[in-house]
Amino acid sequence: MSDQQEQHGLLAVFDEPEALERAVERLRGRGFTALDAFTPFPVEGLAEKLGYRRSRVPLLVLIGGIVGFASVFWLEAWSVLVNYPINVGGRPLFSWPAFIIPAFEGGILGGSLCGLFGMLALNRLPKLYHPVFNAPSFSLARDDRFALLVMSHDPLYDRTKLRRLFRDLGARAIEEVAP
Amino acid sequence: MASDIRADGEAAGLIEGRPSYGDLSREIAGVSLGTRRPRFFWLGFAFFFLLALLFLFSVTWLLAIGIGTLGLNIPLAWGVPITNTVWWIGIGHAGTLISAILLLLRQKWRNSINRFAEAMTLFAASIAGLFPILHLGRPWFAYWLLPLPVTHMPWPQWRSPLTWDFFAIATYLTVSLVFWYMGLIPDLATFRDRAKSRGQQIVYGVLALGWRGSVFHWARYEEAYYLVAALATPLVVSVHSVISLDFTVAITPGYHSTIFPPYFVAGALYSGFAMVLTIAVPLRSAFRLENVITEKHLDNGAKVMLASGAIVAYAYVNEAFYAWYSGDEVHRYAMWARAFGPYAPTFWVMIAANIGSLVPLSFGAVRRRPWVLFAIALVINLGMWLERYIIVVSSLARDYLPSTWDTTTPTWTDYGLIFGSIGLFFALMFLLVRLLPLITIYEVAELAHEEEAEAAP
Amino acid sequence: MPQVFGPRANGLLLFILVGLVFAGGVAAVVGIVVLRSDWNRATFFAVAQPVPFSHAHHVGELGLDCRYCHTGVETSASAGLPATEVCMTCHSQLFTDQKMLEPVRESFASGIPIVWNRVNDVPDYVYFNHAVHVNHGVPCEACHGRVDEMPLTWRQKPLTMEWCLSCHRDPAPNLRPLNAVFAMNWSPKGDPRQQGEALINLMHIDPKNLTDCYVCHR
Amino acid sequence: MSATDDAGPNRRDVLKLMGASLALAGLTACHPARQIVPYVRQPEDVIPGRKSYYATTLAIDGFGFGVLAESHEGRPTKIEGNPHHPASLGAADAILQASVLGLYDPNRAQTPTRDGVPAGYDAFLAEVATLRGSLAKDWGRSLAVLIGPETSPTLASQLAALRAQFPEMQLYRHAPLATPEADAASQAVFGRASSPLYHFDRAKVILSLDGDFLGEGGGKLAYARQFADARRVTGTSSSMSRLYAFASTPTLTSAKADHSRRLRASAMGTVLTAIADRLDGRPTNSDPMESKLLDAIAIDLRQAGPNALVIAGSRLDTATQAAAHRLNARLGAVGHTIDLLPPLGIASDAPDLHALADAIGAGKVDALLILGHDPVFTAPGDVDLAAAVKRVGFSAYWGPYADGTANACRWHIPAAHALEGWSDALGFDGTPSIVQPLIEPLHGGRTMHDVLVAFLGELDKNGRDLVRARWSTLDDQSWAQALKSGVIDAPKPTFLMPSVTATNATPTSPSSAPSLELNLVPDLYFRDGAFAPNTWLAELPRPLSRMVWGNAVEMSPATAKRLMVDTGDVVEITIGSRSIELPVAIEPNQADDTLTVPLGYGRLAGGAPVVGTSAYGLRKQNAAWQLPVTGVRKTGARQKPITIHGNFDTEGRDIIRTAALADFAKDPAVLARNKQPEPAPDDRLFPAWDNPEEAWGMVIDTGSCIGCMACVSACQAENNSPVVGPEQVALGREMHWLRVDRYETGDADAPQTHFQPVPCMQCENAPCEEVCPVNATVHTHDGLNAQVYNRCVGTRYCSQNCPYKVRRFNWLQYQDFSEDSPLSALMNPNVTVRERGVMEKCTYCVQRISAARIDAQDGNRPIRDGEVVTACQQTCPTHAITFGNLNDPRSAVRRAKAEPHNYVLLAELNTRPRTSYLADIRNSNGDADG
Repeated sequence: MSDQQEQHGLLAVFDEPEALERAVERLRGRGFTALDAFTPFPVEGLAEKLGYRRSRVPLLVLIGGIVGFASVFWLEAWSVLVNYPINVGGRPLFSWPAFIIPAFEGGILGGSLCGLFGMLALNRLPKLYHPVFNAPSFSLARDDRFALLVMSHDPLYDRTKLRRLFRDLGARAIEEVAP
Repeated sequence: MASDIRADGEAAGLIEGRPSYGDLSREIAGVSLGTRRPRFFWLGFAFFFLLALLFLFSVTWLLAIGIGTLGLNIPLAWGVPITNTVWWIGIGHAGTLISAILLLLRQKWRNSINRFAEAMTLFAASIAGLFPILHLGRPWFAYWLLPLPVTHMPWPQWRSPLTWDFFAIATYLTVSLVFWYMGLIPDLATFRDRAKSRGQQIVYGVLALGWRGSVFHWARYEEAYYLVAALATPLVVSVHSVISLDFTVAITPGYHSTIFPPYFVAGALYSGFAMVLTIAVPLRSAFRLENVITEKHLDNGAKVMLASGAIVAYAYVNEAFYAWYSGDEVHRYAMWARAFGPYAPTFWVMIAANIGSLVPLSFGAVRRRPWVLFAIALVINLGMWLERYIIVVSSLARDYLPSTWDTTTPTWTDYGLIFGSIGLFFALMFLLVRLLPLITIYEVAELAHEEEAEAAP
Repeated sequence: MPQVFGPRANGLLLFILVGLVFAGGVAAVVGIVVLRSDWNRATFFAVAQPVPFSHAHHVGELGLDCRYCHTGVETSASAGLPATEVCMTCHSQLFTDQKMLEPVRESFASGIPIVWNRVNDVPDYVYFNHAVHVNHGVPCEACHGRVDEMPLTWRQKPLTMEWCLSCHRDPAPNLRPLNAVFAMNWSPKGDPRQQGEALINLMHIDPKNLTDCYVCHR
Repeated sequence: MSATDDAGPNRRDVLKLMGASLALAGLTACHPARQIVPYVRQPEDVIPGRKSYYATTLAIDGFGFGVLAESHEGRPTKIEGNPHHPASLGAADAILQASVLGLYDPNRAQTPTRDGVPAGYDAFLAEVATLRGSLAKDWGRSLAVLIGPETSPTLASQLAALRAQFPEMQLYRHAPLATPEADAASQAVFGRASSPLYHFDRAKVILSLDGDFLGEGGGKLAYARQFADARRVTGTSSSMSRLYAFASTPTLTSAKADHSRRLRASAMGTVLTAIADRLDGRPTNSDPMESKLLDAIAIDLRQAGPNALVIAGSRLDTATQAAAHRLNARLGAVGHTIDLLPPLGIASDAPDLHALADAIGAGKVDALLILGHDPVFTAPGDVDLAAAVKRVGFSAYWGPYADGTANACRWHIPAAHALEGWSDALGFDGTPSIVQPLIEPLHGGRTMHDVLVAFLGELDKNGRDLVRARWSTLDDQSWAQALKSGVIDAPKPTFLMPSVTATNATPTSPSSAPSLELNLVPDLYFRDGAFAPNTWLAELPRPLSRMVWGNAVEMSPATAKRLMVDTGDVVEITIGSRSIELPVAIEPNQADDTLTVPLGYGRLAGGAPVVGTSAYGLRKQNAAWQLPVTGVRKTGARQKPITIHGNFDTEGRDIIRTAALADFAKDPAVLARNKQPEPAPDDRLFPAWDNPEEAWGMVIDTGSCIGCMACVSACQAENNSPVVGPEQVALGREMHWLRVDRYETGDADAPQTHFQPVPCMQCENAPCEEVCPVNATVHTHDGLNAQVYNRCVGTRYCSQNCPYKVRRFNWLQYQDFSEDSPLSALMNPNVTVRERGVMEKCTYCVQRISAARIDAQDGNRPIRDGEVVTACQQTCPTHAITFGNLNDPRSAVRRAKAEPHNYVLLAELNTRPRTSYLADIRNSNGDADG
């Protein structure tokens, strides 16, 4: 328990993504839950191994798209039907085929903006300060650093046991992460 | 297609000499962060910067004197500015295609060129967006195209293709920016951790938004990235289609043709990939990135050019055929005048450049010879500009009432705008190379990892 | 050792981002409001004149009819300003020693007209016709306000396109019977809208045609 | 266009200023805080904001045309024809329309000068007073007065009074466009000089040999009306007069002919001989052309008898004109289709410029007064007037511009514009009318009467007194009536009833015709050069050559080929010892071996631009019009003549519809034969907008249109259209809202010329509106295609999408927005002055529609048919334009649209234009073409 105050968790750094994966499988097998892994590039399937569920990003994008399309189309319809009806080239006031194009662009815009900001929000980013940066050997500078973090609030968290375990798994560095 | 690339990935790999982890990012980041900076870099930058100044001067002159300084009249009320818009937008499209569509198609070979292709999109689209505003009679009222709740005006006229353009280009710019920035975040993090000076650390740090490469983040990140790519794909098709509607919706003979949307999109890819190669070939040799931007990349790029170029050629034939098949004497004459009228020389140069280039491109040997490709790419860039010029101008020169027929020629202001915008574009590219990773580090790394994995067993 | 920022950086950045978004929103709203504000349209500011002419005195107290000075209002596009001689019809007898009226006497003697500053003005490309308005029951008050309460004249209404359109789209509530057009502080017996509708039918006004661009712009 | 409220710049202008400062220049039109200036004493007849009309008279070549001048708060802004005046009949031509610009022309001389130095008018008066003293001694023997072609009765009486004071004074007359041949011919045939008066309302068959009665002379407007009325096609049953024309160089008349042939001027006589032979049944010896046509003409003429009319151009040689007179006499036309008036010009028999030069040379002249017309410029090559004038002790010139004559004379007295002073003039038929001022002289100019007053020593008399005195026979009421109606009710000159002498003398056709002959012709608009400084006229396309801002030597393609020159080659034309250099222009309808050069160009007039090259220098005494060419040399220089819409080929498209009357009467469908199918009225993708109120529409009769361009000039005056200058026009940026296209149909050798005025078609499915992104061009409830200048951002997409290309764009700042702009007073206050970067176009004169609607609404009544008259319609001499409400079943335009030969331009596009055309029906003679 006292660990939680003085440290954020224990970090192990591997050279190979495969080594990291093996470590993850082992710890999950042992029943660890408060895990996080850090890789310089996406490693397929690792997230699922860490218990990742499908996110709500697609839903956000869908909503954004619908809202974008609807609002532009509404503006078009309202402006020509209600606000200032004008006979333009003898065309009908409600020329919906023409209105679709700006509305479509609005939909795309809304969708992709929600994509970016939704992703950041769900990732709780931006987060300039994070304890993991405190680990001296944590770095995205090179693409041969694959880190595994066991957070100290994990019920099974035990510094000494973990160190041994990581050493067995062939970690190049094992560090305690200050909060 | 995906599979076979990976298959011969062995022979002419997408990453050659399979470097160990770490080297790649050092190599790529070195271009920006490192001290490797050849002298010609500065020379080149200076040259294009001067051209950019010419652009600034031409624009100032244009705004001061009025649109009358351009080679325009009635009936030829559109000319070089609109031509430039279409041309630049087209160039931009290649970027989005590479980054979005090839991503969805899992085309691994895109990885090492998509970053600067996206940047290319941003710059090209921004420049393209400038011209419609500059060529307004009263540019200071350009904001009237926005739906603003002010006291003195009705709303935009939603039936006008120009309004559509406005929305399409604005959206395209924003989405390209979003997509580009998303792709940049992990690399910015890499830069943050590589940066030596405190200043660089802070700048890149803030821009990286505290990215720490958490596996969970990666998962959501990739979901979002693919979704935006999925949105950008219909967008890129729609943008150039909308641009083509400027012409298609008009009843002017030579404009009024339903094949324009696909024809314009194909043309966009054609010129866009030409521009990609125009940049990629010097770039790889300048910064010795031959093992990242391999001949395989150039070859694939050339293949796309070959395909889209063939479609363009087909569209030329089609256009002429429809004009004849319509039985409409005015449209027939407009097509005839295009080839044998006042702008015939331009037309034939255009044909030679765009269709002629397909012949060498169809030979693998040529496609794998970088500097030959470079030369062909330049020719195609020219040809595609001329194509837009022919469409915009020659159609107007011979329309319905013979008494109104007229011609016009570009003035020095026109040329200032053309070459100035090119200068601006490349000057920006140089700056980008200086400041940001011009190749997606994490993707290349991922690719390298996969290739190793495959080579392992 | 990649930790670049201190723990407080997170909160700070969040604050900045949220702040920017908020500021943008506020700016937009303020813009829309200010645009329609009297400040932007410079109403309610009395304009300096060579002679401090008081409508409050001439109209409010003496009860002069508008048409006594603005002779063209019923027949012409411009209501017209009184010729100096019109002023002198009274002021050759009244207040002949007033310093304030010196410019008028001077103008009458020298034949050099008095140069007044415009109070109510629309851009050159707006073709406003007084006659057609007053002849169709649009009272002076609708656009000029209670001039009978203006010691010095100021602009009462914004005179923006939006404002003009508001009446061209729905004239009914503003219309009066022709005998009340020049009255100040006049209020109809009964519902103004009903009465307006009646007048619209009576005078064959077609509101849906009043928003055509060329009604005001040529 | 932009304006600021007095509360400082509003947001729009701030943004605009930002745009401008970004452009490193404050180009925009921002007024300072606005001020309003009332009258001190309100004039009786002026209501600020309402226009008023005054009847007055303007003169062209000395002939009076009655006009109504529109005035806003005392500013004349527009000229309309005076319906009461026989020479105008409510119409006005391009020159009259443009003359209002002459009033405000900043290049006019602004102060009297003595030896080129500004001097007071009083000094002039003093000098003249002393001069009178010395003149009185020898009864004015040494005083010479040089007048131009004048008809003013007041001037005549003043000259008479002058002669009374100085019995020995010498009076000279110099009319650059005078045609002594015509007088000689009339002398030869009728025994005395006379000027003909035609009656086209009676003529059934007209034969014109280089006679341009539609384009020239004091009667052109009246003749055009008669001619058009006699040829108007209504329904399928109508009779038309028939016009045969032979032209050495194409004219408006030859363009309207049912059969026209190219023929060099020197061969015209042979045609008359051939026809005379046929009429007399004499065996004809040599036919100048296909005899089938000549047979047909002869038969037609015989059948028509007294209703026939033969017109020989007054510039042809005496023998030919005499032959024409005899032919008329022989057919019994004299007194029926042609009457003879005594010459209207003052002192038309006075000695000419050569005599004056000789007199000066002989030292017989000490004092010289020149009344206008810049004789130094118009003098023939064998008279060096400038040098002669300099030898005279006292010389005074009265004229509007500091021109060559002004520089040669000691005194120059700036002339008042016709709208600035009192005078009078005679119409082509001798109808007198009064010239009354609408405005005080802007630059203190004087009328010629004022100047003569000085010489008469009657300084107490002002212009009004003089004119009133001249017409003292009128009582005050009929005087007031004359001022009001613009016509003086005075007995017309009686027609001469001549006895024809020596009927059967055939013309002696010049045996030795030169291989190449040069025709000098007066420019259609500049005339003798009097209107050369007028920039509206300089930029108005000549109907046939389409040329603006300069003249050229016109020749047929064959001749050009023979001379091995092409359009734009500058050639040196030598006549005897004199030569000029001009660019070549190819004219398909020009007679072979004939060069044509228009006069009136190359005049130096104050600061006005010098347009083209003068050909007066080629003239010699008794050789004014047709000159044998000594040589044509290609200089090697190139200078392309600036033309507007110079493509005459319809490319086989359904633009002009034409048919022979006979065929049309049989089956009106002949017009639409093998044309593209037109969409049915209900053939539309979306429902039509219905409007219960007015639906404005226009019908333009291409059959009646004579291509005189008056409508274009009127449109420019009414709608504040700018002049853009030669460079901009050469780039294709002219700003006329209305253009008159020329097309050629028929066989290549003897094509038919057609004129087609093209204003905005006001399409119901307007393509331009659909593509405007900012709602700057939209539809009004009554079907107008409104253009909102202040909303336009200038994408020019509307013009791109306009199949008729009737939209015009302000490429640069063409209008002068400065407060002290000399032309600001000329502007029509009811039409926005357009700014740089704004699209503009024909609006059906929306300001006139609005005015009519407001009047109607004030009267609480509907707008009457004919209450709205567009500027082009009002000025059209032939009533070729009909305008009105299509929803009114009794309206004239509705009837016109119902005509069987009504058609729509580019109907297949389904733009549903409100403007339609009546086909150009020609009364062709089936037997004439072989």
